[in-house]
Amino acid sequence: MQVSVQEADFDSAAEALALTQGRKDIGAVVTFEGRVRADDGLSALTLEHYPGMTEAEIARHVAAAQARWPLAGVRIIHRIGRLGPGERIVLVITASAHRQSAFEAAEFLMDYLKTRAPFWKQEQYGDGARWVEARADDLDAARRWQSPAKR
Amino acid sequence: MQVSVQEADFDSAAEALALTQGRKDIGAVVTFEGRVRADDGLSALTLEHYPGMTEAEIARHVAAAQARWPLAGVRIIHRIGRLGPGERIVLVITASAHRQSAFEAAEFLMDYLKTRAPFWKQEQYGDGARWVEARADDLDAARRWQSPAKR
Amino acid sequence: MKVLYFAWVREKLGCSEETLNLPPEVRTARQLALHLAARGPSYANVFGALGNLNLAIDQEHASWDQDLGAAQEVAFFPPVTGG
Amino acid sequence: MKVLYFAWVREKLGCSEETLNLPPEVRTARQLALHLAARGPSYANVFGALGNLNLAIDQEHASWDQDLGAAQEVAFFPPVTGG
Repeated sequence: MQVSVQEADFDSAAEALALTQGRKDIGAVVTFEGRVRADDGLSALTLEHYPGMTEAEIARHVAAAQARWPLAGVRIIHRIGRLGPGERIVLVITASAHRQSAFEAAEFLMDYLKTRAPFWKQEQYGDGARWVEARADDLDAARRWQSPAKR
Repeated sequence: MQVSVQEADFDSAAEALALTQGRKDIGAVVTFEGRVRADDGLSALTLEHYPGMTEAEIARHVAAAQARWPLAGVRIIHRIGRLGPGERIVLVITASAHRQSAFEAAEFLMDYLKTRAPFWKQEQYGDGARWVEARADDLDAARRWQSPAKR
Repeated sequence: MKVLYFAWVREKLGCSEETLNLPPEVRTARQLALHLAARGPSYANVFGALGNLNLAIDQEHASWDQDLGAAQEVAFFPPVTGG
Repeated sequence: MKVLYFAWVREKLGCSEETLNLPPEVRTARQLALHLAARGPSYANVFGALGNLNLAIDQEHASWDQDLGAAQEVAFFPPVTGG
Protein backbone atom coordinates (compact mmCIF):
# COMPACT_ATOMS: atom_id res chain seq x y z
CA MET A 1 0.00 0.00 0.00
CA GLN A 2 1.44 3.32 -1.09
CA VAL A 3 -1.22 5.86 -0.11
CA SER A 4 -3.31 6.00 3.08
CA VAL A 5 -5.83 8.56 4.27
CA GLN A 6 -6.62 7.90 7.91
CA GLU A 7 -7.58 9.39 11.26
CA ALA A 8 -4.94 7.42 13.14
CA ASP A 9 -1.43 8.70 13.81
CA PHE A 10 1.48 7.06 11.97
CA ASP A 11 4.95 5.80 12.84
CA SER A 12 7.38 7.27 10.30
CA ALA A 13 10.24 4.96 11.27
CA ALA A 14 8.11 1.83 10.92
CA GLU A 15 6.88 3.04 7.52
CA ALA A 16 10.44 3.77 6.35
CA LEU A 17 11.51 0.32 7.53
CA ALA A 18 8.64 -1.39 5.69
CA LEU A 19 9.54 0.52 2.52
CA THR A 20 13.27 -0.24 2.54
CA GLN A 21 13.77 -3.46 4.48
CA GLY A 22 16.09 -5.91 2.76
CA ARG A 23 16.78 -3.50 -0.11
CA LYS A 24 20.44 -3.00 -1.00
CA ASP A 25 19.86 -0.70 -3.97
CA ILE A 26 18.66 2.25 -1.88
CA GLY A 27 21.21 4.97 -1.16
CA ALA A 28 18.85 7.73 -0.01
CA VAL A 29 15.68 7.83 2.07
CA VAL A 30 13.92 11.17 2.52
CA THR A 31 11.15 11.43 5.10
CA PHE A 32 8.93 14.49 5.32
CA GLU A 33 6.62 14.97 8.30
CA GLY A 34 4.16 17.85 8.37
CA ARG A 35 2.87 18.91 11.78
CA VAL A 36 0.28 21.24 13.30
CA ARG A 37 1.80 24.53 14.48
CA ALA A 38 0.19 26.41 17.38
CA ASP A 39 0.39 29.74 15.53
CA ASP A 40 -1.68 32.63 16.94
CA GLY A 41 -3.08 30.47 19.72
CA LEU A 42 -4.53 27.78 17.46
CA SER A 43 -6.13 25.07 19.56
CA ALA A 44 -6.87 22.46 16.87
CA LEU A 45 -7.07 21.80 13.16
CA THR A 46 -9.85 19.77 11.54
CA LEU A 47 -9.11 18.14 8.20
CA GLU A 48 -11.92 17.26 5.80
CA HIS A 49 -11.38 15.45 2.51
CA TYR A 50 -13.16 14.04 -0.54
CA PRO A 51 -13.14 10.26 -0.06
CA GLY A 52 -12.32 8.44 -3.27
CA MET A 53 -11.00 11.45 -5.14
CA THR A 54 -8.26 12.01 -2.53
CA GLU A 55 -6.76 8.57 -2.97
CA ALA A 56 -7.09 8.74 -6.78
CA GLU A 57 -5.55 12.21 -6.96
CA ILE A 58 -2.57 11.28 -4.76
CA ALA A 59 -2.06 8.05 -6.72
CA ARG A 60 -1.86 10.15 -9.92
CA HIS A 61 0.90 12.28 -8.34
CA VAL A 62 2.78 9.20 -7.13
CA ALA A 63 2.65 7.80 -10.68
CA ALA A 64 3.91 11.15 -12.04
CA ALA A 65 6.79 11.13 -9.54
CA GLN A 66 7.69 7.55 -10.43
CA ALA A 67 7.71 8.45 -14.13
CA ARG A 68 9.97 11.44 -13.48
CA TRP A 69 12.49 10.03 -10.99
CA PRO A 70 13.96 6.53 -10.51
CA LEU A 71 12.30 5.75 -7.20
CA ALA A 72 12.74 2.51 -5.25
CA GLY A 73 9.75 3.30 -3.03
CA VAL A 74 7.13 5.90 -2.12
CA ARG A 75 4.84 6.02 0.91
CA ILE A 76 2.25 8.70 1.67
CA ILE A 77 -0.02 8.97 4.69
CA HIS A 78 -2.37 11.92 5.19
CA ARG A 79 -4.42 12.25 8.35
CA ILE A 80 -7.97 13.58 8.56
CA GLY A 81 -10.16 14.63 11.47
CA ARG A 82 -9.26 16.76 14.48
CA LEU A 83 -5.55 17.30 15.25
CA GLY A 84 -3.98 19.28 18.09
CA PRO A 85 -0.81 21.44 18.04
CA GLY A 86 2.34 19.37 17.55
CA GLU A 87 0.45 16.44 16.02
CA ARG A 88 1.57 14.88 12.75
CA ILE A 89 -0.57 15.67 9.67
CA VAL A 90 1.22 14.18 6.70
CA LEU A 91 4.04 11.76 5.89
CA VAL A 92 5.90 11.45 2.60
CA ILE A 93 8.76 8.96 2.26
CA THR A 94 10.77 8.60 -0.93
CA ALA A 95 13.59 6.11 -1.46
CA SER A 96 16.05 6.10 -4.36
CA ALA A 97 19.60 5.12 -5.28
CA HIS A 98 20.69 8.78 -5.12
CA ARG A 99 19.75 11.70 -2.90
CA GLN A 100 18.75 14.17 -5.61
CA SER A 101 15.91 11.97 -6.85
CA ALA A 102 14.69 11.26 -3.34
CA PHE A 103 14.74 14.94 -2.31
CA GLU A 104 13.12 16.22 -5.50
CA ALA A 105 10.38 13.57 -5.52
CA ALA A 106 9.53 14.28 -1.87
CA GLU A 107 9.25 18.03 -2.56
CA PHE A 108 7.22 17.40 -5.73
CA LEU A 109 4.79 15.16 -3.83
CA MET A 110 4.40 17.66 -0.99
CA ASP A 111 3.83 20.54 -3.43
CA TYR A 112 1.10 18.55 -5.20
CA LEU A 113 -0.47 17.36 -1.94
CA LYS A 114 -0.71 21.02 -0.92
CA THR A 115 -2.23 22.29 -4.13
CA ARG A 116 -4.16 19.42 -5.73
CA ALA A 117 -5.21 16.79 -3.17
CA PRO A 118 -8.79 17.51 -2.01
CA PHE A 119 -8.21 18.25 1.67
CA TRP A 120 -9.51 21.30 3.52
CA LYS A 121 -8.26 22.57 6.87
CA GLN A 122 -10.39 24.37 9.40
CA GLU A 123 -8.53 26.11 12.23
CA GLN A 124 -10.04 26.30 15.70
CA TYR A 125 -9.20 29.16 18.04
CA GLY A 126 -10.58 30.01 21.46
CA ASP A 127 -13.18 32.26 19.86
CA GLY A 128 -14.22 30.29 16.83
CA ALA A 129 -13.15 28.56 13.67
CA ARG A 130 -12.07 29.57 10.20
CA TRP A 131 -11.32 27.73 6.97
CA VAL A 132 -7.68 27.99 5.95
CA GLU A 133 -7.18 29.85 2.66
CA ALA A 134 -4.97 28.51 -0.10
CA ARG A 135 -1.53 30.14 -0.27
CA ALA A 136 -0.10 31.69 -3.41
CA ASP A 137 3.40 30.47 -2.53
CA ASP A 138 2.17 26.86 -2.47
CA LEU A 139 0.88 27.36 -6.00
CA ASP A 140 4.23 28.86 -7.01
CA ALA A 141 6.02 25.88 -5.46
CA ALA A 142 3.90 23.44 -7.45
CA ARG A 143 4.30 25.43 -10.65
CA ARG A 144 8.09 25.05 -10.66
CA TRP A 145 7.68 21.35 -11.55
CA GLN A 146 5.92 22.30 -14.77
CA SER A 147 8.99 24.02 -16.24
CA PRO A 148 12.01 22.01 -17.42
CA ALA A 149 14.19 20.57 -14.64
CA LYS A 150 16.46 23.15 -13.04
CA ARG A 151 19.59 21.08 -12.55
CA MET B 1 24.41 18.03 20.69
CA GLN B 2 23.94 18.79 17.01
CA VAL B 3 26.76 16.90 15.29
CA SER B 4 28.04 13.39 15.99
CA VAL B 5 30.68 11.31 14.24
CA GLN B 6 30.46 7.74 15.46
CA GLU B 7 30.92 4.06 14.62
CA ALA B 8 27.57 3.11 16.15
CA ASP B 9 24.33 2.97 14.15
CA PHE B 10 21.66 5.57 14.87
CA ASP B 11 17.89 5.64 15.39
CA SER B 12 16.45 8.34 13.10
CA ALA B 13 13.05 8.34 14.80
CA ALA B 14 14.54 8.77 18.28
CA GLU B 15 16.72 11.61 16.99
CA ALA B 16 13.75 13.34 15.35
CA LEU B 17 11.77 12.97 18.56
CA ALA B 18 14.59 14.45 20.67
CA LEU B 19 14.85 17.39 18.26
CA THR B 20 11.15 18.24 18.13
CA GLN B 21 9.57 16.99 21.36
CA GLY B 22 7.25 19.51 22.99
CA ARG B 23 7.76 22.02 20.17
CA LYS B 24 4.59 23.54 18.75
CA ASP B 25 6.27 25.92 16.31
CA ILE B 26 7.53 23.18 13.97
CA GLY B 27 5.47 22.55 10.84
CA ALA B 28 8.01 20.53 8.86
CA VAL B 29 10.56 17.87 9.72
CA VAL B 30 12.80 16.53 6.94
CA THR B 31 14.90 13.45 7.62
CA PHE B 32 17.57 12.28 5.21
CA GLU B 33 19.19 8.88 5.61
CA GLY B 34 22.09 7.84 3.42
CA ARG B 35 22.75 4.12 3.08
CA VAL B 36 25.34 1.77 1.61
CA ARG B 37 24.28 0.38 -1.79
CA ALA B 38 25.53 -3.03 -2.91
CA ASP B 39 26.43 -1.72 -6.39
CA ASP B 40 28.66 -3.97 -8.53
CA GLY B 41 28.94 -6.60 -5.82
CA LEU B 42 30.28 -4.25 -3.14
CA SER B 43 30.79 -6.19 0.09
CA ALA B 44 31.58 -3.31 2.46
CA LEU B 45 32.48 0.35 2.74
CA THR B 46 35.10 1.68 5.16
CA LEU B 47 34.83 5.32 6.18
CA GLU B 48 37.86 7.22 7.41
CA HIS B 49 37.75 10.81 8.67
CA TYR B 50 39.86 13.63 10.08
CA PRO B 51 38.97 13.79 13.79
CA GLY B 52 38.59 17.33 14.99
CA MET B 53 38.34 18.91 11.55
CA THR B 54 35.25 16.84 10.68
CA GLU B 55 33.22 18.13 13.60
CA ALA B 56 34.46 21.71 13.10
CA GLU B 57 33.72 21.65 9.36
CA ILE B 58 30.20 20.26 9.82
CA ALA B 59 29.52 22.78 12.60
CA ARG B 60 30.46 25.57 10.17
CA HIS B 61 27.92 24.27 7.65
CA VAL B 62 25.24 23.95 10.32
CA ALA B 63 25.89 27.58 11.30
CA ALA B 64 25.68 28.62 7.63
CA ALA B 65 22.35 26.77 7.27
CA GLN B 66 20.98 28.40 10.41
CA ALA B 67 21.99 31.83 9.12
CA ARG B 68 20.29 31.17 5.77
CA TRP B 69 17.03 29.48 6.83
CA PRO B 70 14.83 29.89 9.94
CA LEU B 71 15.50 26.47 11.48
CA ALA B 72 13.99 25.21 14.71
CA GLY B 73 16.49 22.35 14.90
CA VAL B 74 19.28 20.51 13.09
CA ARG B 75 20.78 17.10 13.84
CA ILE B 76 23.61 15.41 11.94
CA ILE B 77 25.13 11.99 12.54
CA HIS B 78 27.85 10.55 10.29
CA ARG B 79 29.14 7.06 10.80
CA ILE B 80 32.74 5.92 10.36
CA GLY B 81 34.38 2.50 10.20
CA ARG B 82 33.27 -0.55 8.27
CA LEU B 83 29.67 -0.66 6.96
CA GLY B 84 27.91 -3.40 4.99
CA PRO B 85 25.33 -3.06 2.18
CA GLY B 86 22.03 -1.64 3.41
CA GLU B 87 23.60 -0.06 6.50
CA ARG B 88 22.95 3.58 7.38
CA ILE B 89 25.86 6.00 6.77
CA VAL B 90 24.54 9.47 7.45
CA LEU B 91 21.56 11.20 9.04
CA VAL B 92 20.48 14.80 8.54
CA ILE B 93 17.35 16.11 10.24
CA THR B 94 16.08 19.66 9.77
CA ALA B 95 13.02 21.15 11.46
CA SER B 96 11.36 24.43 10.58
CA ALA B 97 8.00 26.20 10.59
CA HIS B 98 7.64 25.67 6.83
CA ARG B 99 8.59 22.87 4.48
CA GLN B 100 10.66 24.87 2.01
CA SER B 101 13.23 25.86 4.66
CA ALA B 102 13.44 22.33 6.03
CA PHE B 103 13.88 20.76 2.57
CA GLU B 104 16.41 23.31 1.35
CA ALA B 105 18.49 23.21 4.53
CA ALA B 106 18.62 19.39 4.46
CA GLU B 107 19.78 19.41 0.83
CA PHE B 108 22.32 22.15 1.54
CA LEU B 109 23.75 20.20 4.48
CA MET B 110 23.96 16.97 2.47
CA ASP B 111 25.65 18.76 -0.44
CA TYR B 112 28.26 20.23 1.91
CA LEU B 113 28.77 16.96 3.80
CA LYS B 114 29.49 15.34 0.43
CA THR B 115 31.95 17.95 -0.81
CA ARG B 116 33.56 19.56 2.25
CA ALA B 117 33.45 17.29 5.31
CA PRO B 118 36.73 15.34 5.56
CA PHE B 119 35.48 11.78 5.13
CA TRP B 120 36.91 9.25 2.70
CA LYS B 121 35.22 6.06 1.57
CA GLN B 122 37.02 2.91 0.60
CA GLU B 123 34.96 0.27 -1.19
CA GLN B 124 35.65 -3.42 -0.62
CA TYR B 125 34.88 -5.98 -3.31
CA GLY B 126 35.58 -9.68 -3.42
CA ASP B 127 38.87 -9.04 -5.18
CA GLY B 128 40.18 -5.99 -3.41
CA ALA B 129 39.52 -2.44 -2.34
CA ARG B 130 39.48 0.96 -3.96
CA TRP B 131 39.14 4.52 -2.71
CA VAL B 132 35.98 6.21 -3.93
CA GLU B 133 36.62 9.18 -6.19
CA ALA B 134 34.89 12.51 -5.74
CA ARG B 135 31.97 13.09 -8.13
CA ALA B 136 31.62 16.15 -10.32
CA ASP B 137 27.86 16.21 -9.85
CA ASP B 138 28.28 16.48 -6.07
CA LEU B 139 30.43 19.56 -6.63
CA ASP B 140 27.77 20.96 -8.99
CA ALA B 141 25.12 20.30 -6.35
CA ALA B 142 27.11 22.19 -3.72
CA ARG B 143 27.85 25.04 -6.11
CA ARG B 144 24.18 25.87 -6.62
CA TRP B 145 24.02 27.25 -3.04
CA GLN B 146 26.63 29.86 -3.91
CA SER B 147 24.41 31.60 -6.47
CA PRO B 148 21.43 33.70 -5.39
CA ALA B 149 18.39 31.73 -4.19
CA LYS B 150 16.39 30.24 -7.02
CA ARG B 151 12.89 30.75 -5.67
CA MET C 1 -26.36 13.27 -11.01
CA LYS C 2 -24.75 13.28 -7.58
CA VAL C 3 -23.51 16.70 -6.46
CA LEU C 4 -21.08 17.01 -3.52
CA TYR C 5 -20.09 20.05 -1.45
CA PHE C 6 -17.02 20.40 0.77
CA ALA C 7 -15.61 22.75 3.43
CA TRP C 8 -17.32 26.18 3.55
CA VAL C 9 -19.41 25.35 0.48
CA ARG C 10 -20.97 22.50 2.47
CA GLU C 11 -21.38 24.74 5.51
CA LYS C 12 -23.02 27.62 3.60
CA LEU C 13 -25.44 25.28 1.83
CA GLY C 14 -26.07 23.16 4.94
CA CYS C 15 -25.72 20.13 2.68
CA SER C 16 -22.91 17.75 1.82
CA GLU C 17 -24.50 15.75 -0.98
CA GLU C 18 -27.64 15.77 -3.11
CA THR C 19 -28.94 14.05 -6.22
CA LEU C 20 -30.23 16.30 -8.98
CA ASN C 21 -32.17 15.73 -12.15
CA LEU C 22 -30.77 18.33 -14.51
CA PRO C 23 -32.62 19.93 -17.40
CA PRO C 24 -31.03 19.06 -20.74
CA GLU C 25 -29.76 22.63 -21.33
CA VAL C 26 -27.30 22.24 -18.42
CA ARG C 27 -24.30 20.89 -20.28
CA THR C 28 -21.17 22.46 -18.70
CA ALA C 29 -20.01 22.92 -15.13
CA ARG C 30 -20.63 26.66 -15.45
CA GLN C 31 -24.23 26.02 -16.53
CA LEU C 32 -24.63 23.68 -13.55
CA ALA C 33 -23.37 26.43 -11.22
CA LEU C 34 -25.85 28.92 -12.74
CA HIS C 35 -28.62 26.37 -12.36
CA LEU C 36 -27.68 25.84 -8.70
CA ALA C 37 -27.43 29.61 -8.02
CA ALA C 38 -31.14 29.91 -8.88
CA ARG C 39 -32.18 27.41 -6.21
CA GLY C 40 -32.29 29.88 -3.30
CA PRO C 41 -30.39 32.51 -1.30
CA SER C 42 -27.72 30.19 0.14
CA TYR C 43 -27.05 28.74 -3.34
CA ALA C 44 -26.97 32.23 -4.84
CA ASN C 45 -24.46 33.19 -2.16
CA VAL C 46 -22.14 30.28 -3.01
CA PHE C 47 -22.57 30.12 -6.77
CA GLY C 48 -23.10 33.82 -7.51
CA ALA C 49 -19.34 34.29 -8.06
CA LEU C 50 -17.16 31.37 -9.08
CA GLY C 51 -13.77 33.03 -8.53
CA ASN C 52 -12.98 31.23 -5.28
CA LEU C 53 -14.63 27.93 -6.12
CA ASN C 54 -13.09 24.83 -7.65
CA LEU C 55 -14.75 21.71 -8.97
CA ALA C 56 -14.21 18.09 -9.85
CA ILE C 57 -16.07 15.98 -12.39
CA ASP C 58 -16.09 12.27 -11.60
CA GLN C 59 -13.34 12.81 -8.99
CA GLU C 60 -10.94 14.68 -11.26
CA HIS C 61 -10.17 18.39 -11.12
CA ALA C 62 -12.12 20.14 -13.87
CA SER C 63 -12.68 23.59 -15.35
CA TRP C 64 -15.91 25.55 -15.52
CA ASP C 65 -16.31 25.19 -19.25
CA GLN C 66 -15.78 21.47 -19.23
CA ASP C 67 -18.66 19.41 -20.58
CA LEU C 68 -20.49 17.38 -17.95
CA GLY C 69 -21.04 14.62 -20.50
CA ALA C 70 -22.28 11.50 -18.74
CA ALA C 71 -20.73 12.52 -15.41
CA GLN C 72 -22.00 10.58 -12.40
CA GLU C 73 -20.61 12.94 -9.77
CA VAL C 74 -19.73 16.63 -9.63
CA ALA C 75 -18.16 18.27 -6.57
CA PHE C 76 -17.77 21.94 -5.63
CA PHE C 77 -15.23 23.11 -3.09
CA PRO C 78 -12.84 25.94 -2.17
CA PRO C 79 -9.17 25.78 -3.22
CA VAL C 80 -7.61 22.82 -1.40
CA THR C 81 -5.49 23.30 1.73
CA GLY C 82 -4.06 19.91 2.66
CA GLY C 83 -0.49 18.79 3.26
CA MET D 1 54.68 21.30 12.68
CA LYS D 2 52.39 18.29 12.70
CA VAL D 3 51.62 16.89 9.23
CA LEU D 4 48.69 14.48 8.71
CA TYR D 5 47.90 12.17 5.78
CA PHE D 6 44.53 10.57 4.99
CA ALA D 7 43.06 7.91 2.69
CA TRP D 8 45.35 6.90 -0.22
CA VAL D 9 47.87 9.59 0.71
CA ARG D 10 48.33 7.82 4.05
CA GLU D 11 48.46 4.43 2.33
CA LYS D 12 51.03 5.49 -0.28
CA LEU D 13 53.29 7.10 2.33
CA GLY D 14 52.76 4.32 4.87
CA CYS D 15 52.34 7.05 7.47
CA SER D 16 49.37 8.83 9.02
CA GLU D 17 51.12 11.54 11.00
CA GLU D 18 54.59 12.97 11.47
CA THR D 19 56.20 16.00 13.08
CA LEU D 20 58.50 18.07 10.89
CA ASN D 21 60.95 20.88 11.53
CA LEU D 22 60.67 22.99 8.43
CA PRO D 23 63.43 25.19 7.01
CA PRO D 24 62.48 28.88 7.11
CA GLU D 25 62.15 29.12 3.30
CA VAL D 26 59.06 26.84 3.42
CA ARG D 27 56.34 29.43 3.82
CA THR D 28 53.35 28.26 1.75
CA ALA D 29 51.49 24.96 1.43
CA ARG D 30 52.92 24.55 -2.09
CA GLN D 31 56.46 24.99 -0.75
CA LEU D 32 55.71 22.41 1.94
CA ALA D 33 54.54 19.95 -0.74
CA LEU D 34 57.74 20.53 -2.75
CA HIS D 35 59.79 20.03 0.40
CA LEU D 36 57.93 16.76 1.11
CA ALA D 37 58.31 15.56 -2.51
CA ALA D 38 62.09 15.62 -2.03
CA ARG D 39 62.00 13.23 0.93
CA GLY D 40 61.95 9.99 -1.09
CA PRO D 41 60.19 8.01 -3.85
CA SER D 42 56.84 7.51 -2.08
CA TYR D 43 56.69 11.23 -1.21
CA ALA D 44 57.68 12.15 -4.78
CA ASN D 45 54.88 9.89 -6.00
CA VAL D 46 52.27 11.62 -3.82
CA PHE D 47 53.49 15.21 -3.98
CA GLY D 48 54.90 15.24 -7.53
CA ALA D 49 51.56 16.41 -8.91
CA LEU D 50 49.11 18.31 -6.71
CA GLY D 51 46.10 18.17 -9.03
CA ASN D 52 44.23 15.49 -7.11
CA LEU D 53 45.34 16.50 -3.62
CA ASN D 54 43.59 18.79 -1.15
CA LEU D 55 44.86 20.22 2.09
CA ALA D 56 43.81 21.77 5.37
CA ILE D 57 45.74 24.20 7.54
CA ASP D 58 44.83 24.02 11.22
CA GLN D 59 41.74 21.96 10.34
CA GLU D 60 40.35 24.32 7.73
CA HIS D 61 40.30 23.73 3.98
CA ALA D 62 43.16 25.72 2.45
CA SER D 63 44.70 26.51 -0.94
CA TRP D 64 48.22 25.71 -2.12
CA ASP D 65 49.39 29.31 -2.09
CA GLN D 66 48.11 29.99 1.38
CA ASP D 67 50.75 31.06 3.89
CA LEU D 68 51.48 28.48 6.58
CA GLY D 69 52.05 31.29 9.08
CA ALA D 70 52.17 29.85 12.58
CA ALA D 71 50.15 26.77 11.63
CA GLN D 72 50.29 23.91 14.13
CA GLU D 73 48.86 21.26 11.82
CA VAL D 74 48.73 20.71 8.07
CA ALA D 75 46.86 17.79 6.47
CA PHE D 76 47.00 16.37 2.94
CA PHE D 77 44.24 14.22 1.50
CA PRO D 78 42.32 13.34 -1.68
CA PRO D 79 39.04 15.10 -2.48
CA VAL D 80 36.54 14.15 0.23
CA THR D 81 33.89 11.45 -0.37
CA GLY D 82 31.66 11.41 2.69
CA GLY D 83 27.91 11.73 3.03
